[in-house]
Amino acid sequence: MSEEKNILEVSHLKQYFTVKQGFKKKTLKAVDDISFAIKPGETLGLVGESGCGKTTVGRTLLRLYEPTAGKITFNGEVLFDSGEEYDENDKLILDANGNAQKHKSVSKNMLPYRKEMQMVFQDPYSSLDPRMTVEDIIGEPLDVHHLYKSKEERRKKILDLMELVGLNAEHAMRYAHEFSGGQRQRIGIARALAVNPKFIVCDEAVSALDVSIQAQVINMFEELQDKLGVAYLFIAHDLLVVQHISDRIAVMYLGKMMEIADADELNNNPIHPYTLSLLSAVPIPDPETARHSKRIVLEGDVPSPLNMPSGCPFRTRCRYATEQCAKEMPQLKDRGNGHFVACHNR
Amino acid sequence: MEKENVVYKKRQILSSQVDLSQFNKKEFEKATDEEKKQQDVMGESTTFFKDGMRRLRKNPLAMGSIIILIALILIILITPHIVPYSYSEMITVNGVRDKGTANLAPFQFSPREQAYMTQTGKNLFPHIFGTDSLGRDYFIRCVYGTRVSLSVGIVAAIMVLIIGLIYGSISGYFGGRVDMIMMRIVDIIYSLPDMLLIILLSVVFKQVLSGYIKGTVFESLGSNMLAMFIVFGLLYWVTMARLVRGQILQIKNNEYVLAAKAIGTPNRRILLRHIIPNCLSVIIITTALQVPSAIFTESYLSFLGLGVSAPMPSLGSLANDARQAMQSYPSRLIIPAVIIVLIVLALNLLGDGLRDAFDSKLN
Amino acid sequence: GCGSSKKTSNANATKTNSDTSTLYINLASEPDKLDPALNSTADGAVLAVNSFVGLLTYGKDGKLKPALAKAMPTVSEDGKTYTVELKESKWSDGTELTAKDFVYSWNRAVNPKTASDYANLFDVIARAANSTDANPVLDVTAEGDYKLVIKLNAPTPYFDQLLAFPVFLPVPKTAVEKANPNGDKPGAWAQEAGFVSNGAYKLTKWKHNESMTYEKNDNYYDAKNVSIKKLNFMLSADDTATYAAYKSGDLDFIDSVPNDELKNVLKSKEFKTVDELITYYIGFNVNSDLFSGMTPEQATSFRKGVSDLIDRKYIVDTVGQTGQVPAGAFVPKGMHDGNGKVYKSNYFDATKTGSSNIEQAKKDFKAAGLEVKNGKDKSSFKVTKNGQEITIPYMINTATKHQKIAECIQQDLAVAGIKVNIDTEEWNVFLQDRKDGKFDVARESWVADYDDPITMLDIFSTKSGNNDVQLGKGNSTAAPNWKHYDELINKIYSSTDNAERAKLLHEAEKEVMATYAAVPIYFDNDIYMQKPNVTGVYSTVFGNKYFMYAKKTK
Amino acid sequence: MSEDTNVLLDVENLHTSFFTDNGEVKAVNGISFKLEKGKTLGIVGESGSGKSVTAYSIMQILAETGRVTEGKVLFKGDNILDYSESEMQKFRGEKISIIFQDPMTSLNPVFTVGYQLEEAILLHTNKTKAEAKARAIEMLTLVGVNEPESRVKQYPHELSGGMRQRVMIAMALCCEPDVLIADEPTTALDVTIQAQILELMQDLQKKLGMAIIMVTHDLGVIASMCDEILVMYGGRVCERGTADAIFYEPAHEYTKGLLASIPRKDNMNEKLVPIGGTPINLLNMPKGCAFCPRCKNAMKVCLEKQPDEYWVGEDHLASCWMNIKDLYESQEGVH
Amino acid sequence: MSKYILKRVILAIVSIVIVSAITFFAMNLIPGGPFNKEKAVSPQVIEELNKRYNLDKPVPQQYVLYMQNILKGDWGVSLNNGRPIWPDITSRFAVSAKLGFSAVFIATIIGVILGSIAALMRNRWPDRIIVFFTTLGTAMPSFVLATLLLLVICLQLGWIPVFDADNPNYILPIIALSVYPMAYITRLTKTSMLDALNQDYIRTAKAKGVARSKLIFVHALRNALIPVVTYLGPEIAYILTGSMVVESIFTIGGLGSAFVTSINNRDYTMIMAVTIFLAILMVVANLLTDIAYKFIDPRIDFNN
Ligand SMILES: Nc1ncnc2c1ncn2[C@@H]1O[C@H](COP(=O)(O)OP(=O)(O)OP(=O)(O)O)[C@@H](O)[C@H]1O
Ligand SMILES: Nc1ncnc2c1ncn2[C@@H]1O[C@H](COP(=O)(O)OP(=O)(O)OP(=O)(O)O)[C@@H](O)[C@H]1O
Ligand SMILES: [Mg+2]
Ligand SMILES: [Mg+2]
Repeated sequence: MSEEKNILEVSHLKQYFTVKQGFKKKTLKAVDDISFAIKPGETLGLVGESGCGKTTVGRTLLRLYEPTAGKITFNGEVLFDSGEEYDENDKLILDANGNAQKHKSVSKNMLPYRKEMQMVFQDPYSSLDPRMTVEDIIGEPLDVHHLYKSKEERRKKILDLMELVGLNAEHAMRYAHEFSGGQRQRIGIARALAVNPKFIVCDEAVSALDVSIQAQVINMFEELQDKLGVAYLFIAHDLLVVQHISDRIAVMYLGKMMEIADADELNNNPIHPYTLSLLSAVPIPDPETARHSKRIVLEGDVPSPLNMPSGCPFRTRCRYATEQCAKEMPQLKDRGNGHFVACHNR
Repeated sequence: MEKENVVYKKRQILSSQVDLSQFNKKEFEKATDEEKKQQDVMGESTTFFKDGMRRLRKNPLAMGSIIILIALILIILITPHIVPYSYSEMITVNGVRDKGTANLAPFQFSPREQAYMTQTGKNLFPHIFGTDSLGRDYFIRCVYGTRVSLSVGIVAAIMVLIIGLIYGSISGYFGGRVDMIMMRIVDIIYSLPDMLLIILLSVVFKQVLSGYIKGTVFESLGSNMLAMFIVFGLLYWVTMARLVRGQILQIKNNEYVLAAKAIGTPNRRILLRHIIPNCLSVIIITTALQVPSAIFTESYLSFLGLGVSAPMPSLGSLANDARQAMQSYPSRLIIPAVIIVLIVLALNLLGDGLRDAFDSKLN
Repeated sequence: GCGSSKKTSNANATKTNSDTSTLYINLASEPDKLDPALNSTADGAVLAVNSFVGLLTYGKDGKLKPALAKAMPTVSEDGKTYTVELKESKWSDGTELTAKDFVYSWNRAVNPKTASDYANLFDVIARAANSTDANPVLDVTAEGDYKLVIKLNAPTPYFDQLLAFPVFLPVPKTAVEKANPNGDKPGAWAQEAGFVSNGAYKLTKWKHNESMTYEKNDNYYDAKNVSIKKLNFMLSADDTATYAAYKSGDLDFIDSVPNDELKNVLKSKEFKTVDELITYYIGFNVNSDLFSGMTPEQATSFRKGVSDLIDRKYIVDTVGQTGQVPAGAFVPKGMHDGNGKVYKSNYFDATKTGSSNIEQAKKDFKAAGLEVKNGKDKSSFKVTKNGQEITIPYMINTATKHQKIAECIQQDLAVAGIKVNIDTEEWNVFLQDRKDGKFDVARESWVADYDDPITMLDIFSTKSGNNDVQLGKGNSTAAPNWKHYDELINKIYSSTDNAERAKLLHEAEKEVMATYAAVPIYFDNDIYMQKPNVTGVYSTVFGNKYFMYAKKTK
Repeated sequence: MSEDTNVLLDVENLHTSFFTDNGEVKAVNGISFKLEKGKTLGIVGESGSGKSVTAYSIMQILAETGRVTEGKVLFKGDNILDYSESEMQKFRGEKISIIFQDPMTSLNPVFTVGYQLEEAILLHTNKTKAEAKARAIEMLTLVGVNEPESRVKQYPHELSGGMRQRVMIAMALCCEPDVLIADEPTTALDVTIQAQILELMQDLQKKLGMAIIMVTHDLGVIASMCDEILVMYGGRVCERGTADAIFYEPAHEYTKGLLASIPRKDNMNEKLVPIGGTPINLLNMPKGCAFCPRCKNAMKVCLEKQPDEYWVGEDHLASCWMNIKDLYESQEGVH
Repeated sequence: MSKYILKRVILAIVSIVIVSAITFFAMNLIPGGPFNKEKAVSPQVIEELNKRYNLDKPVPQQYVLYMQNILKGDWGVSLNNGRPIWPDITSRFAVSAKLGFSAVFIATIIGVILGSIAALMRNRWPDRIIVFFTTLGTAMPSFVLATLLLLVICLQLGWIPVFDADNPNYILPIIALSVYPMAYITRLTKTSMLDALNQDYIRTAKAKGVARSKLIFVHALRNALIPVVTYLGPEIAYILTGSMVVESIFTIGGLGSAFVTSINNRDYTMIMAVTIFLAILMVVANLLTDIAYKFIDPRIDFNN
């Protein structure tokens, strides 16, 4: 990767949940050892099967979930480090007893960083307080971080933000439940933008929007990026949107990172079998093409994160799967041009 | 080429449907931005408070309740200046204490009073609610009783609200070990025999408090009154705390709470701005229900020696005293009971009204 | 008009129940102890006299009569030896009851291990030679099975009365000892239904806090005269409920009526009042700060001034309502003086105190060294102490009656500009504070144990546990010197001449009254209501009701 | 389209308003469409344009303040607006079922996913509990939920957004309704699953002759699925027609704007062209065309008169004055 | 879960020990004593009794002795009437529990139903009537209600005898006990039901074709139950241990009156026993409530 300093670096991030099934407790590896980095002003698209841990990655980055392990560096500062050490082959270094060798762990108070790192939630319905007016929802980050001097300034800022996301000033006194899904998502976006963050996790921020608003919002994101150098982790299902907005795209499958590449590179030269099938399934907004497109159908069992297959999690549905895939999870390897793929066979 | 074709076809289809003579050229001129803007009519913007008040005003029950409460407050403030009797005074006629005035029915005069009126031609002020067994005017006793009970009910309810709310919020929100320990303290307070503690406190307060309150408003109400509030503060907030905590355990799982955390909202603010408003309805109802229970707890505390001191009445103690006279003088029970019901009904309906008015979700 | 007045008189007639073999009664709630030696409550005493019988008992006329004794005891010349011949009688389990049972029962009652509250009533009986403090033995001997000889320390005019007193009732030795092998559960034998007794009734069922059923004891010595087969007690202290039960016909007999209902039942034929030997009074703590800076005489004048202002008639008429007598002395009206006469004393006209007594009060307050200013009109004035308003804290326990009386007194003293703060205390705290002298003024009442003034006057002796007003205790300069009084009381106890003794009693009462530390308010009486179809229940001046000779018709 | 027994659902001039404290919110203002057996109707449109409200009006599950003020909803000829509450109960879920837009709040948090699925099955079939459970598991498998046996025991909050949405879809499909209203069924799904689900719907459609109303923002889905497309704006239909007609010959300014703002493979590195302005205020509908305040080409007539629906091609209707202007100008040229 | 319960049980024991300690010291601190009578008892007698019941030892030592005895299962005897405590408490509890369970049961069922109806018919007349009567129910103290019932039903109408030693009738005390909780539950149910009815999942259920009654009593109710359950926990403990007022008016030998009289009499052993008994009930009730939370709303997590 280039010399430029990354705004966000994530290495060996793990997020495990304990879930109860009857009386048994099980560990659910929602995010399992993923690493990536984002440069200032860059957009990293994150796509993957639903339930593969994208939201969890986003939330763990912001420490809304306390990470199980790994290291998160933001703007050069280590926000969290569980202390495990890895060798140059990204293998966990174990001590004589087979335990992970650890250095001092770090866990910083997040409050000061909340102003820099923001999130737009996947679910516009439940992420807005039903008892607050839009003005107060958007005003909250301003209040919390003391970003205005007078009431008028606060109101002006709020109205500016609302305009920015395409809401009417008259909406300011309404409650979230009075809005349509798309409108609600815009409120959520306005809230995230209020603090002028340097980095935003957009968790399916445009999924619920109609295309024209989606276009507005995407434009808005891009403009902000140009103007303020905001970096995004852009989680979405709509690959066209992701491809449009992202500089690089990461593909996840069952908590693991499968492929990362420049957007164009990934589009033109997808390597991982999962990426291939993903790209082939993109619905094309053109009746003619749609009629002729053929998607790669994935066969086989969809594994559950509770019962992860050994080795590569995708192998159960993979055409190219070999014995090796069952033994060992392939490492993310550079295939040139910053194109990283984790696959033994392609 | 194809495009031309499509356009042509479209025109053909259209022309069969449209009578173009209805239109003139002007109509197809481009509209200015100005004109377009005019079309976009904005709704008026209000504030949360104004909006709520407007809805409240539209609620006849809530407004009725406000009127009743205001009327009650006016009565208890004004009538002591009009009625010539005092709450502790056993009625005297012409300077002589009149035994005949005991147990009079509403608007009845004792024989001696009647004789006095015919003799002097002066009219005595009527005993609107009659008199009690010691020959005291019951109306004025009820007025004072209402003063005491209303203030006890409301102050105690507010105290319980504040303490219970803070305690319950902290416990429910932070959860885990904090909750575990805080709720065990609640268990303990629940299980302690309150009567025993109240007796202990009354003994302690009598010694400690009496020195401090000399010359303050509490003197006429008795050190007991202050002590009583302390008792509320110490013992009676637990139900509220548990209810609030139960609600918060549920509400804190909402995604908007996570969203607030992501913004960097401090815990205190999350509690105040997000969680508590979302359990407001339960809080309002419980607070409104707290008022009657405070009124009755007061009479129970008076009985144990911690309420207002006699002869100052409270509605609870009036009702309590009237219980044994229930068979012969039912009005003595009915009147304070009706006043309590009025207060409670008004507060509850007002609570409901407030909740409806300020609870966006219901509108 | 005519019709409506008839209606009201009908409304007063209550329903009766038709079960003529059972009497349904309410006295009070759950009794604590049914062992006659351990009982210390008035209601317990009623249960005791109906289920146990002693040497003597009271008749319908209120006079003592022989019960297990063949005749009234014979008293020796010096008045110190009593000899009683016993009838043959049986315990309810059929075993013989002999004079030895009395010797056992009395020695047991007086034994500290038994911890009987009334053990001190045996103080008049001489101790035997082998008596020790830890194991007292009374000089009471059984001569054969049916003769009892009792030796007293000094002539005791009221000793016959004691022989009818619950603590002198016999208890069944075998049962008592069986239930109490370790000596730490003296009352265990009589804690549940089914214990052995010798009175008219035996307890057959006891649902705690609900009801008690007594059934006729066929071994009762006078069983042939007992016609009611069963006594059914409702154990409720809630007079609204018991009054309702009475009105609905579920009860035949109640001994309390809600205070506010009294006015309506007074005229009823079913309503009865009985004289009792009870003085309701106000106790001034003679060591109170109220009297700081005063001489004993001034303090007395102050208390007298207060007494002057209390309208006793008003209290009796509006609170008491059942014909209580305003008290102008401490010894209750109708008490006998131990010399065959009724004890009579009066220190002021108790019907005239209150607002008509203002001038006297002013005089007394002035004599107390207080400033007295005239008020707006003749009916009021203002008393101050060193220019400061006087505030009297008045301590009562939580009960409607006491509160009402307190409120009356509050009004009475308001005439003099004296503020009365009513301090309501929980019963047990109240008792303790009163005993410890942690009060200024408190309500008091004293019930005679037996018909002799010494039971009233003894409480003011310095060593008495009931000297709540603290006469002779403490070292306040405003308190009167009390040595002489103690000597007087000792003299009364050892007096051998009943006429002399009566004089000494008057002297003692005068000394008490002169202090105005115990300001009598009224002499109380006892009330009960009884259905018209019930006859033959009678009550003594001590409040004991005898149900065994009751008759009930349809 | 003539009297046709194949018509399952016929919505005529539907008006729905919400009576709020602020006034009447006219969410739907005269929508008509017919839906035939086995066909798919796509509804696209501005967010807030009344798509969901239209669906709720058909199902009669409007919020307390909402009411259908005018129009009919005929199901196989019966006006279901006249149905009693109990008739409606039978109807819902069995004849028409709906997939809600928001899977998080649309599932009851306190019941297991399995319970909620089984409930729907038990309501409308006479299956036993065990059969219902088996059916629920089968449905979950069909919608691509892994380990359905253990998923049925889980609570909604334990599932990812996409899983919840698939549960919703399974719930709507489990009783094999005549009409399926899918209100943005795949927003939370990745494209592979989305494709799988859409295929599933199409299979069922073929098998059962189910008709589908597909409400979505995803024009890609619309393009590949729908026989007819409705474009909505401000509670009205502004254009309707086949996918080809809408995509290749859009005849309403809003539709044109919409198509221009789609990200495509070919405009990857260009800026998207969104429609300017803000959505309209339903409390105060403009007198004329609802879109005109935001329309680049708005004319004087647009301000005054609401355009009628005109045929602009075979199977293609639009209500836009621009078409008339075009005609007028071409005729003027002739005159 | 089982670990959680274990933790709670341990803490419960700690709570009970704390409660017992506070009570023990508090009751020894307040003036008065078990042998305090209006007519003073001679000092010898008091000394004897104090010795018999260990009251002559320092209070902390008394407490330790008391707790040791409890651990041995010895609850001692009443200082007031000498009867053994444990059989007395259990027989009284049997009575109180019979009344209490019935009252809680009735109150909960009726309260929940009325509350749901009120929520559903918001601002229509059934709602208004329910609100009015439940407010009346909360504004009517139990002593007034119980007395009224006694006077009207027993005395005026004569339906039930006021006093019947052999077959006491428990209907009226149950009514008297249940009115207040019923009113409270009604109000709580109504409000939280209103919240629940506005949720999207209700719409989902409706769209499934779920019948209105099931919609309310299954889908909405379960979500609305948290406040009701919260309220019920301690309330059950309280009602099961009786109510002094109702017991004294209806002449019932339950735990409530035992508690009050034991305090009045400073019957130390009885005070302690009833307190510990109540504390156990309370702790158990609250534990059950918390477990019920988890059952009602699986999102609730106590371990975070
Ligand atoms: N709080 C939680 N407790 C237990 N498991 C969880 C929790 N949150 C998420 N999971 C599990 O973690 C996995 C990843 O969930 P996540 O929400 O991150 O997926 P996602 O990629 O965002 O999916 P989608 O695209 O559907 O939103 C899922 O299997 C989910 O069930
Ligand atoms: N309960 C309600 N009260 C008042 N207005 C409402 C209510 N529900 C919906 N609306 C309004 O009705 C209009 C149409 O909403 P609807 O949900 O149908 O939009 P939509 O087309 O589904 O949008 P989206 O694509 O964003 O879901 C919106 O403007 C919304 O504000
Ligand atoms: Mg997600
Ligand atoms: Mg919608």
